[in-house]
Amino acid sequence: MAVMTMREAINQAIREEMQRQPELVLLGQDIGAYGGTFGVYRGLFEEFGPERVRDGPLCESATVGFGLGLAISGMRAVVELEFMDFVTLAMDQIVNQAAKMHYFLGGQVTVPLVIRTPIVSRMGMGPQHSQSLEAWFMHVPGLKIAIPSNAFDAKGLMKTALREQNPVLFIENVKLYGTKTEVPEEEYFIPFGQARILRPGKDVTLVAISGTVPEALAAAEQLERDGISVEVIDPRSLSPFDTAMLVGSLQRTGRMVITHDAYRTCGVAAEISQRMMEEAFDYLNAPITRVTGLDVPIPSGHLHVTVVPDQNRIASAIRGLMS
Amino acid sequence: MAVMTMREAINQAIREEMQRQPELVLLGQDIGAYGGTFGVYRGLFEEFGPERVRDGPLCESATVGFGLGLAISGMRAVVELEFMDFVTLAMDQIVNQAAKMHYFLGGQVTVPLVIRTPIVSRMGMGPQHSQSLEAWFMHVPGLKIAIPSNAFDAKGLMKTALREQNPVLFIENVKLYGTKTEVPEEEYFIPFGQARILRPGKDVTLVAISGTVPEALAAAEQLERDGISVEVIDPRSLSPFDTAMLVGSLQRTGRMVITHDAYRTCGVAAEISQRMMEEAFDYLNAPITRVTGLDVPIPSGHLHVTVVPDQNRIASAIRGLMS
Amino acid sequence: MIAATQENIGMLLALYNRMVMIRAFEESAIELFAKGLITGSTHPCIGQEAIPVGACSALEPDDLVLATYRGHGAAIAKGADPRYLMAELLTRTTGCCKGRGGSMHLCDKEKGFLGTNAIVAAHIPIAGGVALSCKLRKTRQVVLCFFGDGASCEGEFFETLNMSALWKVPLVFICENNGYAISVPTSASQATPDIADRARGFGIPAVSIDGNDVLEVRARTSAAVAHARQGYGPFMIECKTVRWERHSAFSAGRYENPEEAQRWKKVDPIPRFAQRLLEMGATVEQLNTEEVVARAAIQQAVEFAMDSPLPEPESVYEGIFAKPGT
Amino acid sequence: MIAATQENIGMLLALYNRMVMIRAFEESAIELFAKGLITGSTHPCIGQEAIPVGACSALEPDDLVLATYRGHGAAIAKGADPRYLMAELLTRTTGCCKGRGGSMHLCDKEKGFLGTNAIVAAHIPIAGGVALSCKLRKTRQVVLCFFGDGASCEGEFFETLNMSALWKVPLVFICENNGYAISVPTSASQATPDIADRARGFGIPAVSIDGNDVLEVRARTSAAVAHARQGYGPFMIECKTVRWERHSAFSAGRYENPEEAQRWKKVDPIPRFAQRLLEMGATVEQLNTEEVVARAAIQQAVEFAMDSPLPEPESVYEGIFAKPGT
Ligand SMILES: Cc1ncc(C[n+]2csc(CCOP(=O)(O)OP(=O)(O)O)c2C)c(N)n1
Ligand SMILES: Cc1ncc(C[n+]2csc(CCOP(=O)(O)OP(=O)(O)O)c2C)c(N)n1
Ligand SMILES: [Mg+2]
Ligand SMILES: [Mg+2]
Repeated sequence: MAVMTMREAINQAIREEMQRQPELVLLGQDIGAYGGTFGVYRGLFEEFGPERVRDGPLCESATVGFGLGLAISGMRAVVELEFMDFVTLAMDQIVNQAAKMHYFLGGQVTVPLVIRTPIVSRMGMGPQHSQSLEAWFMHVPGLKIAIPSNAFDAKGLMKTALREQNPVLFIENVKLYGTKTEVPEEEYFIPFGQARILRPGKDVTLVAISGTVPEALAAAEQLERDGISVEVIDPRSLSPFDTAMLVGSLQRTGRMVITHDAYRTCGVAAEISQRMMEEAFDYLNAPITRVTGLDVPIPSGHLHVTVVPDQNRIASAIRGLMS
Repeated sequence: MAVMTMREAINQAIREEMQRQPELVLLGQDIGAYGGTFGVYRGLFEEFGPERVRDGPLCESATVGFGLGLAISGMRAVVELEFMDFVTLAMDQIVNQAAKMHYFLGGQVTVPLVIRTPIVSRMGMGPQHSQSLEAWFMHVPGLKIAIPSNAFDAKGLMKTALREQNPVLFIENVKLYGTKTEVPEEEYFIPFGQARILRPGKDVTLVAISGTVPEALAAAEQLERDGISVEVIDPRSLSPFDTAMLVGSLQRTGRMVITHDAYRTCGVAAEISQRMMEEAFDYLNAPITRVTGLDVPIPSGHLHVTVVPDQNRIASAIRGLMS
Repeated sequence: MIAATQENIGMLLALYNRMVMIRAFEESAIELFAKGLITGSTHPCIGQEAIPVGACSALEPDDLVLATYRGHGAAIAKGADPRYLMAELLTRTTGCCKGRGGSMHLCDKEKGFLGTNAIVAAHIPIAGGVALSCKLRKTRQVVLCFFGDGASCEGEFFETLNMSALWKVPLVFICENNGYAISVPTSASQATPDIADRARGFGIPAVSIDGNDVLEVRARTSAAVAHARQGYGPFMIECKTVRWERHSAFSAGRYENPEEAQRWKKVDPIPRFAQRLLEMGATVEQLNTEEVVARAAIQQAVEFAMDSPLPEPESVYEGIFAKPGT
Repeated sequence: MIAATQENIGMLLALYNRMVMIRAFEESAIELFAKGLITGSTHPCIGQEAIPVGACSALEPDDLVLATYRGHGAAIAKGADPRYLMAELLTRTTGCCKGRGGSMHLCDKEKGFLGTNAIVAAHIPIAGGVALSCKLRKTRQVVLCFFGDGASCEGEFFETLNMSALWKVPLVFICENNGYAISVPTSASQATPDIADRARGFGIPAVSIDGNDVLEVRARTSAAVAHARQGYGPFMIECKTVRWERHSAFSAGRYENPEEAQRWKKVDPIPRFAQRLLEMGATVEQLNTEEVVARAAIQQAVEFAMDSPLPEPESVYEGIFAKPGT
């Protein structure tokens, strides 16, 4: 087993598949010698050259459109959008085209397209460079969504994404790029739709997404010292979504807290909670609680730390539930 | 009191404010002599001329951008997007610019901008012309959202929107344009954030949004014959949202069903339900149920009727809850 | 100039056949819509038939085409079977897109027709990507992308002009400038008369031509396709034409300018081409035969569609995702 | 040509002062970022000072300006107080945007500086709308919109070219073509050398000029502003320049081309303008005085910012919506 960062793990998954699939092409801005805005592509340009690692002009919509065109005509593409906030510039191509094209063309084309984008929620880069917009896409049928929180999951999910015949949105939190886990030498795939228990526990289920996972684990540790046993689950993919594992955990613990960096209202936590209500109402010992990004434009500078959940906010929500 | 259609009511509200506010300008496509894709602007071009009723080229993003530019520099603008599906082409201007500009410019500008767009969920116009995407916007701080279901509300809410100093998304379902209610002769305003009980009841609270309202009312009537008393509430605006009225109703009935045309997953129903759980958990006699658009791309043709909720689907969900 | 040889006359009669077929297809679509058999909308290209027929006739069979909702003509011109197209308009299970797409989403991958799209201009970058794919796979295929004057104001069009010129992809832009978006005339959507100028700003060669002359469209497209196939990158052809009908069978149509319509009917591309054919030595009987054959094919297409089943409600969850290994 | 009169020298020295002030502001920003006092990012415009200073000097005080995240220079050139700008970079409560916007969102409405934006090209249609507002309100104001070569590939730029030409709004597009987006050189983002060509495709007059010559920028902008103010519609000026620094103080900067940088340092607009001033009769003392005064102002700005409080966590819910009646 090698120990590597999530950045390296994603890079490795893409490199392996670039070697295996000559039809795989990367599109984006600053993905050439620069290696991607956050360095995820380091070395790929050198290894695969400018035909396949295609640095291009600034035009998110056409970049996704070109990727889609490649995907429906015998190639496979990965498009990088530099910050998740910039999905706003390519929504039609993602939502009305990529997600629906297999459907509305009656299955005549498949769409092996991966759109990668980083969430930059924890760096103080301001209202237009800090958003977590995954709920928008979970709302849209026809997309698959991976949202890993560590190197091991990221590699296995990216490998799966790169063998998919359907469009995948692959969401990475920049804060996690530098975090390390063990990653097997041998090839492995993590299917979409399987959540993962990162830490077993029996008093409360804590569902954590993307950038909140380290905070959730820290909160769980904090609470263990107080005798509260927290089960931390990372859904890992949002579409398809592993409702069953969460229901199973909730049936054991009777309590659930859901945490994400995204805005609170109409965020993914509301959806998860509603599914629990639908499937495990009788097991609920307390209302499901969410600990989320605040419903405010995200300020530049240090103030952003007030906006996203930290371990203390999570821990105190759980304490609130237990009392 | 005059009786008029929702189309006429919106038209009247805009006409009154065009007469009152010389700085008010309309932007969009086909809004001139054509009167708007669905005829909401009939007569306005003739009355106010091409300077103020500005028919323009097909470019949703720049159209909203121009509207925003007008709004921050001493004018007020209403931008029409022809189908709600086309918000995908203007997401950055709506979400990253209009919603946040007052904030990120430290309050130096205000944004008296109304973006009007129709939902066309019930006409079989296919996957790219049938979507209800209001949840995306409810997720975004900085926007106000009105979503009326009848002529009376539509006029009062539009009047409010046209006096706002903040960006308003005004969502209209095409199916409702021809429906009639009484509308007072004298001027009136309906504030955002106030839901409305369309029909009082005591057994179950039925929250219905936009195009589902007529179906909800029909379901309530159906159920009354079976001795089930349904309280139908229309939130009328999504941001701000009248959580309190819904909580109050739920406390009386102990049961809630929420219905909308939008996709189920991560739709507005999940958010409403979660708020009820947070504020009225102890009053829930049964899990809150949602009756929504199915999680599928919306097919062209007659099959769309399978996708959106109808009175029978709503009624049977309620019967399910009562048993 | 095309010499009036016997083979050439045969080929030209085939173009005439296609133009009539498209006209008949659209007339049937309007009729079926009026009868309530088409739910949603439908956008006829009556009056514009010379463009898809002329342009597609300049292609090899494996070349690729993408078009708009007003693309019934392009689908037929590229060789798609009108039966499956008509069945799609009527959203029948036998439709080319299984009755899910409807009038605005037609596709025949086998014939190289990669689909029409209901979002104005959204297919343009997709066509760019398809062209890039051809280039990277060295298939020598060329991609034709049809779009309207309205579409030429959308940002994605320009983004694609830039990217396709930069990457020298084999893409031919065919602008069907029919003078109107829905109700907005080009005079209210652009400051300059020629959309071709926009392409030139990116270093893309471009011409503005009479789009109602099928042979002109064919000749110009041939040259553009040769340019693209030889690796010189994109080319744009702006075809000036007119839309006779309302924007869609659904639209109210109050924007119509009856005088203008009359003026343009005089340049109807079909009788105009018939006249030309007669001058080149074709006979009236030959033209009549093509007309009868083409109209019969559409009549059959309508019957085929009407006889086909509508999808069952339970099928609504089908076809969203491709199965693994497809 | 500007005559070397005493008033003119005085005016030109004021331009020199502004250029030095911008340089000093950006040097301080880089330093403060390195010290961890700026959270997020900051995008210096060192080497490009001639453009905002030359262009804004052609405006009336009530003319309006919009710019990008690399717009500290534009803010200063339009007259914004560097103290409130620097406080904004440090996200202090005294910042021009109350410390919410940070380095990428500066604004001084009083001075006609209507804000910088962190989404590339998004401010361009907004500037178009502001220009339309000026036209409709008949204020005779002109709007200047700064943007980069990278932005010139975004669809919104073209949509705005089209709409502004169509509606003849008083908008001057100032493209700061510094040869790079973040790491992507213009050779990898456009097929043609001149971005000005794109504007011409819409019927907008456009010139490409040396953006490191402050007097050239000033003269060309004056002409463009006169054109716009007289009601002839938009104008575009492409200013060729270079970015010395990394894209942002945050970026890794591995894309830097040291040779190119050295070559361009030779055309540093500040010493170049100093030389010109001396030729026109300014004295070394005069230049030194301006330099000292400008740098002192920035030193004060830094101190002011550092002495200002950071916003309290509780304030995070403030400022989202305008109150009624504002
Ligand atoms: C992005 C988008 N905006 C608006 C529409 C509504 N719409 C459908 S067709 C059309 C007119 C397009 O005009 P043009 O490109 O000239 O094509 P034509 O219909 O004339 O062939 C419009 C505005 C749409 N489908 N997509
Ligand atoms: C829509 C969008 N895409 C990408 C980015 C990331 N980004 C920030 S600055 C920049 C480069 C822009 O280049 P250019 O327009 O030439 O301006 P310059 O920075 O050179 O002044 C990029 C890609 C962004 N902020 N917004
Ligand atoms: Mg047209
Ligand atoms: Mg640049």
